[in-house]
Amino acid sequence: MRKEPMKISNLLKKYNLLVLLIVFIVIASILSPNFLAVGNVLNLLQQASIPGIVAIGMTLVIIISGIDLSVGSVAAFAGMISAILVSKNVPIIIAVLAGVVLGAALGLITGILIAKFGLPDFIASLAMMEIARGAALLTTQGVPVFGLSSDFKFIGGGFIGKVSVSGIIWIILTVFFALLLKYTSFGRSLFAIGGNREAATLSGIKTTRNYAITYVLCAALAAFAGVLTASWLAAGQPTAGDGMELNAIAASVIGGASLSGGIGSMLGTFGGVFLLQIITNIFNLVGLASFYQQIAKGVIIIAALLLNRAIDAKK
Amino acid sequence: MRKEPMKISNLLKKYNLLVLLIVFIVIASILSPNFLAVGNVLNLLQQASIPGIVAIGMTLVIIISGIDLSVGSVAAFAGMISAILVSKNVPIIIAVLAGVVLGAALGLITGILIAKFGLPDFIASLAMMEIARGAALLTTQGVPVFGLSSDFKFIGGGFIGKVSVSGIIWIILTVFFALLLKYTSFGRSLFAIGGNREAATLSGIKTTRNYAITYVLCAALAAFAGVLTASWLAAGQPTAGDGMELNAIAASVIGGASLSGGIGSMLGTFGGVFLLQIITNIFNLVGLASFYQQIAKGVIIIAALLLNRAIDAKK
Amino acid sequence: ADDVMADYTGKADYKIGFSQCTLASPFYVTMKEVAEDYAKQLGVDFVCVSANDDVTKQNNDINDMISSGINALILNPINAEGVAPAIEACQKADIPVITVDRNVNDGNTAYVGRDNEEMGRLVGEALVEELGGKDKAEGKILEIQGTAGDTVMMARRDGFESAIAEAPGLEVIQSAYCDYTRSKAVTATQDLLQSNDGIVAVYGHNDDMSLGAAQVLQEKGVEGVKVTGVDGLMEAVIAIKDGKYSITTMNDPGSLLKVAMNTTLKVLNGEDYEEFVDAGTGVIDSSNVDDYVDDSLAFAAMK
Amino acid sequence: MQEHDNILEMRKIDKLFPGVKALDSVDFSVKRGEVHCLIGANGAGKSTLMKILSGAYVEDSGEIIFDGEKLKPHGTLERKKKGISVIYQELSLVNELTVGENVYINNYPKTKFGTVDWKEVYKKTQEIADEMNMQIDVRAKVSSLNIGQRQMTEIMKALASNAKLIVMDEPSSTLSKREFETLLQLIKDLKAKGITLIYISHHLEELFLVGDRITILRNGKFVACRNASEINEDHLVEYMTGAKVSEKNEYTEAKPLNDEKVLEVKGLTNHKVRNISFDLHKGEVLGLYGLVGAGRTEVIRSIFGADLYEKGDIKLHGRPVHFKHTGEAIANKIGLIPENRKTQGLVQILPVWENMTMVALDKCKKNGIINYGVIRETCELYKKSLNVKTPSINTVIQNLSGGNQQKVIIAKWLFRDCDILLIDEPTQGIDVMVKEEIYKIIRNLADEGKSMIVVSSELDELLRICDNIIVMFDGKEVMTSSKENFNPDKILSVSVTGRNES
Ligand SMILES: Nc1ncnc2c1ncn2[C@@H]1O[C@H](COP(=O)(O)OP(=O)(O)OP(=O)(O)O)[C@@H](O)[C@H]1O
Ligand SMILES: Nc1ncnc2c1ncn2[C@@H]1O[C@H](COP(=O)(O)OP(=O)(O)OP(=O)(O)O)[C@@H](O)[C@H]1O
Ligand SMILES: O[C@@H]1[C@@H](O)[C@H](O)OC[C@H]1O
Ligand SMILES: [Mg+2]
Ligand SMILES: [Mg+2]
Repeated sequence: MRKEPMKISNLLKKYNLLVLLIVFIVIASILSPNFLAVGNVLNLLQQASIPGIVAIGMTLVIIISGIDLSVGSVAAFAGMISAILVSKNVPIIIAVLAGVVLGAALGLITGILIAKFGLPDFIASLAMMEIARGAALLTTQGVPVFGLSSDFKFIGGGFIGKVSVSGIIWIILTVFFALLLKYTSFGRSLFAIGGNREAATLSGIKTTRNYAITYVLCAALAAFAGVLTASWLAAGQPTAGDGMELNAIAASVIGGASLSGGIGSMLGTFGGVFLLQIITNIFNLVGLASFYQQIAKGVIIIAALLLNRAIDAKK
Repeated sequence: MRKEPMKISNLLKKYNLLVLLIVFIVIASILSPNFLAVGNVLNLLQQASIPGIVAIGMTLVIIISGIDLSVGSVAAFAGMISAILVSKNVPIIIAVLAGVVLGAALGLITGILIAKFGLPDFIASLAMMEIARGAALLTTQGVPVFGLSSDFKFIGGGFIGKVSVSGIIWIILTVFFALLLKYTSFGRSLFAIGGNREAATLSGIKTTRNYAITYVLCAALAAFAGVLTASWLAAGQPTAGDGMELNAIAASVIGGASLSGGIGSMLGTFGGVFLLQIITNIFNLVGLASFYQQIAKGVIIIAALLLNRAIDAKK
Repeated sequence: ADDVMADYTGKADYKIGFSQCTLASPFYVTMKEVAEDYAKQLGVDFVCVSANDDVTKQNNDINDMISSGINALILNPINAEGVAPAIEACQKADIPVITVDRNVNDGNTAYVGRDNEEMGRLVGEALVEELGGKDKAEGKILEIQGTAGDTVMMARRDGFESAIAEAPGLEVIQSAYCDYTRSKAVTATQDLLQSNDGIVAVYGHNDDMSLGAAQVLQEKGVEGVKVTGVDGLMEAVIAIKDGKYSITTMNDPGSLLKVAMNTTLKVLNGEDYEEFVDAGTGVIDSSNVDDYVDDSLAFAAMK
Repeated sequence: MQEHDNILEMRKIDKLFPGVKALDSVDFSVKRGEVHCLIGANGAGKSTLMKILSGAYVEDSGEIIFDGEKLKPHGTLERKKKGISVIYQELSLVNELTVGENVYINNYPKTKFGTVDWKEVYKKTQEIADEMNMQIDVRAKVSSLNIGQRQMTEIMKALASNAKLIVMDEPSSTLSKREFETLLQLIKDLKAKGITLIYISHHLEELFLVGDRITILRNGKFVACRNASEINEDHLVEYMTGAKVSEKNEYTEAKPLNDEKVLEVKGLTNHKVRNISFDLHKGEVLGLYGLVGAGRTEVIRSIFGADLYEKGDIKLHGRPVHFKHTGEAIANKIGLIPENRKTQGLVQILPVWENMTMVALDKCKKNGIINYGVIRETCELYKKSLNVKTPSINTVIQNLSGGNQQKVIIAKWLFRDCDILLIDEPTQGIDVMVKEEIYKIIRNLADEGKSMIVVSSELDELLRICDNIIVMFDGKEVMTSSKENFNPDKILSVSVTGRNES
């Protein structure tokens, strides 16, 4: 009687991705003996961390059945602001916060335009993408900011032992948001909003507010990722983050999120980000030429989703 | 009793965009006396024609409640193939057809993945975007194809009198697809599929087939636009068409299409494309610096949609 | 090269348009900024539009600028043929086109640029020396590539590889295309270090990417790898001074634009002008780095 | 001879869904020209059988003979062409398209160039409408129609495709009495045209008005087929449940109302209703009756804070309130069970437990975070006490039958423990047995001192459970009647005419 099919079905869902991941890892380690080297795995963790943090926010947005195309340029803008502040010797913590708060503010604007004024997610965030990119370039007329203090490098480019700090941050944020989704009313409300916004409203959920907050979270996480990028590269790059949004959306969907809303998980997204990163990594390891990389990436994304469906159908 | 509320409401819908367009044209001509010069208007028609042709296909896809991110790279790939064939002295008509057929074939793959295998539109077309871009670059290892015969220039870069051939083609295609949507069973079925796919299936409409055909049409139009680009520039450019998809989606939505499907019009999209083109044109005419252009473009898109809603609410 | 650098003094009352291929790199941004300042100084009307690496947009931009009544166009084309229609339109409108940085195949009045193959070769030769000369040098060199199909990339690659070919002990490993951007170079370097032993040097098609590679090497605690690049980016020059970077070649974008403006005004005024100006280059390494350090600049200035 | 009399024979039909045997060797036959009723409890398999008939689902085994011809398992289009037309429970119209267009969807009259002949589309639609005496604007978008008009559109669609057999799956569940009368007339007209009909409904009394024969399904199995004239409601219920009906449910006794006013509404006016005033007492069940469109939903939505209102004073326990958001109403122990289960009441893709706890998640917390142990206990409790039929509380709610979905919604608000419940159409599409259970729940709540406003288009239901009934017409309150004076005929006529002359 005390069966818990919910948990089992969750496991199965995760298991799809797990199958995929294992298939990939096996192929990768056959193709390149270096793949499973500790150094490379830590490498992967570090590389995946920044897109991973963006994907956390994107998953939240996808759960409420939204989409946010502005993450890449918000990241760039926030990274620029932090870098400029650091270069002006503002205390690092304040510089970092300033970037994140700026991102949150932009997210609030996008969120309000969508949740309150009813603009389509796609277009409102597309417009914000243009605005934030223009603003990022404008801060320094397009010139990167470099020569940042080495203290600033710690969060984005530092290591604790051999493990990258940003990788650790990514894991912590994943766990945090997984718990938030599972154990708080706010978290549960996102699934209700994404599943049926009207029903959620009639259940007393502050849908407009929570919808906007989700955009704030997404943009703040993107901004934080942008700050980490600036820290990692020891330079603020106004053109950073191009194409980040598509990567984050793909990772969420590969991780099981549904673009029609109401479905998505942090663990799945974590796996999705890893999977995408493995693809590039393994191509680089085996020395596949660039053009083939793009083709292969497309093919693999399709294959992954088809495999996913095939496994689903088996159940 | 013989009231015709449908037609009136249609007029009103068009009228929204008309209001917007008029507002823009007035502002533009105040800002720059050159704006309404015949030369500039013809210029605009020519500039808008290629994104306009892409937007026609995108509107079809949006009507069935899909989305196609691959148009830009399909355009580039098709353009490359046509250019290569022209450079090898293949007859022009065959070279053009080859590009379009190639595009159609890619569209068929995307369409089948979505309609038959149920992959999400966003991700399937994203994967195709990667594949087609990689393929476009691969054809010549990324090097543009130059030195095309001047005959080839006619369709994309030629003029009849002072009017650009591609502009004329755009207008013809717009009218053709407007009629297709209004007067054929296939056209009507797209609205049914986008509005309520289940109802459409239950009414005996071949939803899977028509869904896939729509992707074929969209990709073929994108490919044709890519061929026109190659013709216009007298060169195949493997990196052409970057960002084309977002522009086309924005134009469709500004033109009244709904990303949730079932709504969209060729005339609206025509206006939407024009509006977006005017924005860049007028900025260039008045010499607004590049970074501000992006910001202003974002702000204007938002303003346009808000204005649109405000007019709607008034009704 | 002194007169190349001299500021133009002729009177001017013109509107000059500058169509820049992109602003996505400090190199291009510096071109724009120098041009704007210099135009102000000269009192000419000046507009710069970026095509964001989109050939279609570049053509449209130029057509729009023609509509807005420019007298001359300075053009940094995305590639040699892609702007042919716009150049034709300029010719019809009697607007002289002065290409800068990159050239077009046809239809321009003058070209102000540099020899990118030479830059690559200079780096290659200097690197071979650093590694002990043609006969002794051995090991793998990681070549971090710019943008696919780009003429600048190909020239820098060919020049460099022709110099390296002289030293039989050296082997070049090419990275995936990193589009001249640092973050992509970092990831590529990380991955390539995993699968390759015996790397003795890195050559990037620009300094921005090489700096990214240098950072990875430092993080991984790999020592003794020579890092080289192209552009004379000040960040790289300072790194040379600090002993973290080995070689770069100059590619001062500011001087390019000043010369291009000068040439443009000469054309407009009907004065004599050179149809091809090579703005020159030169190696910076630890031996001469002190002459070039100036952190008020983004790029080392030609001396 | 006998054989040829049957226009349709379905033999030994099996259909298995993951975990559910929806149809188990079902036999079903329909005579040419009759109106054949198909009944059974929620989840008995009625809709599934009809979807197999239309080709929307493919049977696992069994055969279908229509008009003397054995049908191959093929798609909806071919069956339509053969003359089978199904009007689904969830109507399948495209909202953004016009009536005419929906009628001729995929079947357009064409010009000689092969293009859609729009003039003809509307002309022919109008002809059908006129022939059937339907008042409908053939050029109106479906999204602007009410439920009755939508149903008419579906019927026209069937007629346009020259249907020989039309299936109506619960056409009456969302119709008001008056709209039902229209439907009844339509069915007679259709029958007169020689069209065979299959009619599904949970309103047993209707079956005797429309039907010639009745087939009963239970748990996916065929139970019986009887002439309507030879059978009564009690028999039907017996067939449906498999048990003898204990006793006919009686109206509850009128009882004096508690003096305590929990809710006072004065002059409520919004976009739809004008000047509505009433008091709700502790332990009272107040009914709102009227035609569909009278504005009843708008009254309770405004009270609940789901819609804005322009004017009016609302007092809760004597204290003025004006809720701007549903959350405020809920915080004040008011709940609302909306009229549309699917689109308003539930989040279809979420599991039973999540829907059940959606308004009272705070009660499932320990130390500020959600405790899944509490959730499980609570949900199991309600599952048992309300007799919710679901494999597990983790089952996704869209897999439950309508009646069980409705019980989950009720559980959701019971768990919230509201003082005042606003209930909109509590038994739409729900079988007779579950209906009784729901009535019992409502009466028990009233006995516990909870107050309720019940909106319903079924007068019988209000007469049974309410202490007072307000009749609305066109946004206005036209009559109030208390239990001791309930007069069904009077209420009905007032609701139709809007005049209360006495
Ligand atoms: N698509 C489906 N997937 C899984 N189970 C289904 C599906 N459709 C129906 N069922 C199940 O099959 C059984 C029969 O359902 P059906 O809809 O035919 O019942 P019904 O008699 O029409 O009930 P109601 O009176 O509530 O409409 C139910 O248990 C239902 O949950
Ligand atoms: N979602 C909808 N789409 C189209 N028409 C609708 C919709 N909801 C309600 N209507 C129609 O609008 C009118 C007003 O219905 P409304 O629900 O406001 O009134 P009501 O008195 O509460 O009726 P009900 O008996 O349904 O509770 C009705 O004709 C109804 O059919
Ligand atoms: O620095 C690079 C520059 O030298 C070259 O011309 O193009 C790409 C730039 O980023
Ligand atoms: Mg049913
Ligand atoms: Mg209602």
